[in-house]
Amino acid sequence: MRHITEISSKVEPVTFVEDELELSFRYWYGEHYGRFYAELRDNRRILGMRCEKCGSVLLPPRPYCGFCHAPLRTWVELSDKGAVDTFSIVHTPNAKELIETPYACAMIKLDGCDVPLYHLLGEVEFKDILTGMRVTAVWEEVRKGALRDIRYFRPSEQRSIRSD
Amino acid sequence: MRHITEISSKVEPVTFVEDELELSFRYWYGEHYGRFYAELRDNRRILGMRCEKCGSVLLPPRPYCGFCHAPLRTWVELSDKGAVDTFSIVHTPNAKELIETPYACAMIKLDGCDVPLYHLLGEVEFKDILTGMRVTAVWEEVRKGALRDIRYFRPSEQRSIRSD
Amino acid sequence: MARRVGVIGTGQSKYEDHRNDVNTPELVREAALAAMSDAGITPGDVDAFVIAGASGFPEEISFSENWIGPAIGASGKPLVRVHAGTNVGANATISAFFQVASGAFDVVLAASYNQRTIEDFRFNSMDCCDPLWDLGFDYPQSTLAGLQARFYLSRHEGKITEEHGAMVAVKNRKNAVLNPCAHVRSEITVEDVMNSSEVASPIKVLDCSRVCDGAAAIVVADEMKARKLNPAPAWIAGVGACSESRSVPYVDMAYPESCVRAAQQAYQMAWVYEPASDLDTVEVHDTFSFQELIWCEALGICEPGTAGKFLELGGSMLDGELPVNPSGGVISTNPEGASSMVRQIEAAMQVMGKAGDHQVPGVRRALAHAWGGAIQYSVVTVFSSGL
Amino acid sequence: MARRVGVIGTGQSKYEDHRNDVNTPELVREAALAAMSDAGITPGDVDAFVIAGASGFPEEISFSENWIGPAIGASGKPLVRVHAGTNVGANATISAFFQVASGAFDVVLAASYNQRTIEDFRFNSMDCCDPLWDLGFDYPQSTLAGLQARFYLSRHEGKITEEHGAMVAVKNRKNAVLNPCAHVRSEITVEDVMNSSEVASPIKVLDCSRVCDGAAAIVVADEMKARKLNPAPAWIAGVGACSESRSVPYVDMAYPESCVRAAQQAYQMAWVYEPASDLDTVEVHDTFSFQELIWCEALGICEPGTAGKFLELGGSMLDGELPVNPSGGVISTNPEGASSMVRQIEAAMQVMGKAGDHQVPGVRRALAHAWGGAIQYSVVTVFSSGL
Ligand SMILES: [Zn+2]
Ligand SMILES: [Zn+2]
Repeated sequence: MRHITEISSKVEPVTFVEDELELSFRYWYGEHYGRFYAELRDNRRILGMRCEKCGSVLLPPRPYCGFCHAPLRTWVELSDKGAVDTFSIVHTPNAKELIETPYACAMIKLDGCDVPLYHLLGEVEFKDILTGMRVTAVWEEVRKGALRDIRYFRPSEQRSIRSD
Repeated sequence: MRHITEISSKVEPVTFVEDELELSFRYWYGEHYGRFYAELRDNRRILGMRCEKCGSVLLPPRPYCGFCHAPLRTWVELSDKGAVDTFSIVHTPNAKELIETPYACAMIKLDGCDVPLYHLLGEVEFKDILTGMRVTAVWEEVRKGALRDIRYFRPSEQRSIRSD
Repeated sequence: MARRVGVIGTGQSKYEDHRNDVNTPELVREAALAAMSDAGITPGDVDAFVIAGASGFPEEISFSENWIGPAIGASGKPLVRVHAGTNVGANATISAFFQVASGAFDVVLAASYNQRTIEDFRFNSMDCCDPLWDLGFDYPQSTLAGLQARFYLSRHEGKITEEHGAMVAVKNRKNAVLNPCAHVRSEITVEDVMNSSEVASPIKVLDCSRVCDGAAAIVVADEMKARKLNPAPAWIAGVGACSESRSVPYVDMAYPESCVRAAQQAYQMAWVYEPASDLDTVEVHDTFSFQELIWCEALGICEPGTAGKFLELGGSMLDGELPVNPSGGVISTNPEGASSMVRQIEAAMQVMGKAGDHQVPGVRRALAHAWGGAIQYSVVTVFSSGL
Repeated sequence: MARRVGVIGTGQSKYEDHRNDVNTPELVREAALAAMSDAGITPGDVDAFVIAGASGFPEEISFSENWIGPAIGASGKPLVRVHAGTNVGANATISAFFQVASGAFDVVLAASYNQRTIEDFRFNSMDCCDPLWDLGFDYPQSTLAGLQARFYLSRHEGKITEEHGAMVAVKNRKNAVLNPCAHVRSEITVEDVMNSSEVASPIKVLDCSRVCDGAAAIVVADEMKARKLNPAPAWIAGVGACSESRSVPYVDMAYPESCVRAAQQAYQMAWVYEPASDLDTVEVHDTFSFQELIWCEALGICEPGTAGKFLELGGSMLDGELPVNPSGGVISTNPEGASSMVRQIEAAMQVMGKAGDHQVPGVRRALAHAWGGAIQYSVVTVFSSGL
């Protein structure tokens, strides 16, 4: 064994190591989400749950209330129309590049629901988007049982606001 | 908003969602590891560090002692020969399939070093592997600056044991 | 400790190879509600929560407080998440213990879980490697366990044999038959183990635990609340945690210093001087059969090299002088992220006299052990029926 | 609290866009040695360690105790790892606080860090989504921050404007020039911000912090040890942590309940009744400029909708009545996993009178705030010069 006191200047240090990973994840839905996504896919219906204890109507549908912790049993059908709670025009590409930039996204309060839903906005100029704007879901023809079975929400016609 | 009291038996629930990820990681080595891997690559030399406080000779080379926390300054050149501290014949495929199963791996105490090194064993029948067996590194011709620049350790000849 | 802390309730979900009937929050809820019900409380009575996050990969989403929190009643309450390897559940309980002992909270619930999201089993315990050192080898825990077992056998040649490993599996599988919560509940023989296929020699398939999905939860409370809610809580008498933190090569796998030190910390706190006689039963983290022997020695229950003899003489049997893993151990039930908390739950139940068919008579002090990471990180908890 | 706990030392590494000159353990060591040196102790004097693990992906290897432990002197010592989003560093300090307050340990070191291992910046804050709900949208934190900022602007239309966000950035970048530890140390104007390109409207590039690599460490001790080692420790007077845990849709982003509740917990413990007058300075987690205003309101420092006016009148300036982010804030220095601990370090330094050029005169009580996850998880710590 030899002792080395000075770092040899002849070697070019190795500076980093790289590693690659390809992973596939599977998340199980359980009964409530399972039904929610099936109704979205098969019947274009958006189901929420009502808490009998605190009165909230909630999304996503879960067997317990996110506000007061009570068990939930009552399913309700929500409208596919609502109002923009807040919005943003996004220029940052997403990690998985699921959506082309720039795009408009929003928190949307569906009629009859107490919590907003994150979704995309479409068929509208970015500059025309306003908080409080009425919107209606545009459904995909081929649906897979996912929130993106709704392509996006588009501005509702004046008439349809009145008739809602 | 309609209340729904029974779960429709018509819809087949959605049971899971899948997701895919492809990730690339880069870990920076810093000065000590950087030199260690360079010497491995360029000069087939295995460098360790000696702790002046507790006397240990350590791998991997780091600027601090894993035993007594003292700062380390003294580099030492270790032998590429040593003895099998423990070994295992592995039949489980690894996550990244870097090594074909079954294979033999071992913790090897290099001569002059106080801590063992994890590596592979080769040029030996599984049944002939023994704890305490003398081994010698077999180097790759093309080296990249990684522990696997050593292809594996093979049993040392009787003669070479004596002459070490 | 500034304040005494007792376990007042425990809960376990149903364990199955795969719990595909529920989502992760619902799975954790199953155990949390069971623990709260056992303690006679509701979510509103819990002052703070600790969630044990599994190791990175099996769970893509890191923000477990975000989706699991509401399922266990943690919305709006103080919450912290601890991470570790397979000892994470035990660490979560110890975090809850510190929170109550500090006087910050009176009642804290700790929850842990395992629901695999990656189908390919090989990714489930892949991250033992140090990226700066041995990334190129990508070894899983079972490879380390094989090296550990061989190292132990070699050190104690003539005293410890491969059959001793098999005998641990046989004993624990037999105990599990008596435990209604256990996942695998069928007996095997030493021949079955010895003839089962090799995984990482000397470890064979039946020396290994079978990973399952499931969750566990534990409720701890300060002395006043504990006495009010539970006639006989399991007091947390001592805790210890230690990581050798030295990358794999440094660890003496046959007598891991992390385990020795974690036990020393817990024994000092719990006034345990002679583990073999002061403890009435122990639950150790036997992911692989040989490990039960190694941990018993590092915990000071048997002298190095004598755990095999102790087993042969029946000392660690359910009716022995110091029953080890009366619940059937990890080898019978391994919901990875929760397994170390299950050890604590089983030890606490023994102290409370609630272990049912696998109850050891007259348990006053019980120990729970856990390991994680690259066999370099140990956690020890001692429970006591008296203060 | 059962025992009083004080900060006796703090340390920060050098911050750079990328710290490629060191590996992760060495980076953490840099901060840990600085903190121990500041406290006048060596690794041997530390009884236990807490490591703040970053969120899952930026760090492939989960067992940080294994490779970081030895670099900071944690080998063979009690150790626990906490995980969270960007508030993980603050949570680590609070865990250390509980450990000391409980009487288990006298001196505990908490460390946090950020060294990005994924080149693609988009993966660095990707995991806000709930896999059961909005995986299909894959939004990063900046998108949530844009929605949050717009929501806040809409609620207080006429009172809060986009220029107020820009003014926060301008103020904090100016303060950072006085802070030798800060990462970005150059002044900008409101026009610069308003003209910078849109990221997620109304948020523009200069409303965003610039992520850097770096590490931070903090040493806490019980009253006796603290008084012995430090003539003027920063006592930890109150702590609070709360996750709304409700998936994104439930959160009132303009007045997050998690922040309100975490503050309530900390204020109650610290006997803070009127935050605006009882506190002498605050460090809030301004990853995005608008957030400083939102946090100030949720912390009870300003009435809802008045943080803009407060800023305009100079109240939050370095020489104002309640300086906010005298250090320059996260917007000037964002080593993600460590940023929330840096807030605590800066608040503690203000209390100890050691903040140098950005010292606020006569600070007796200072607050550190942190947020993490999907804007649903808040942590608050209050430091005090007296007990
Ligand atoms: Zn409710
Ligand atoms: Zn040394």
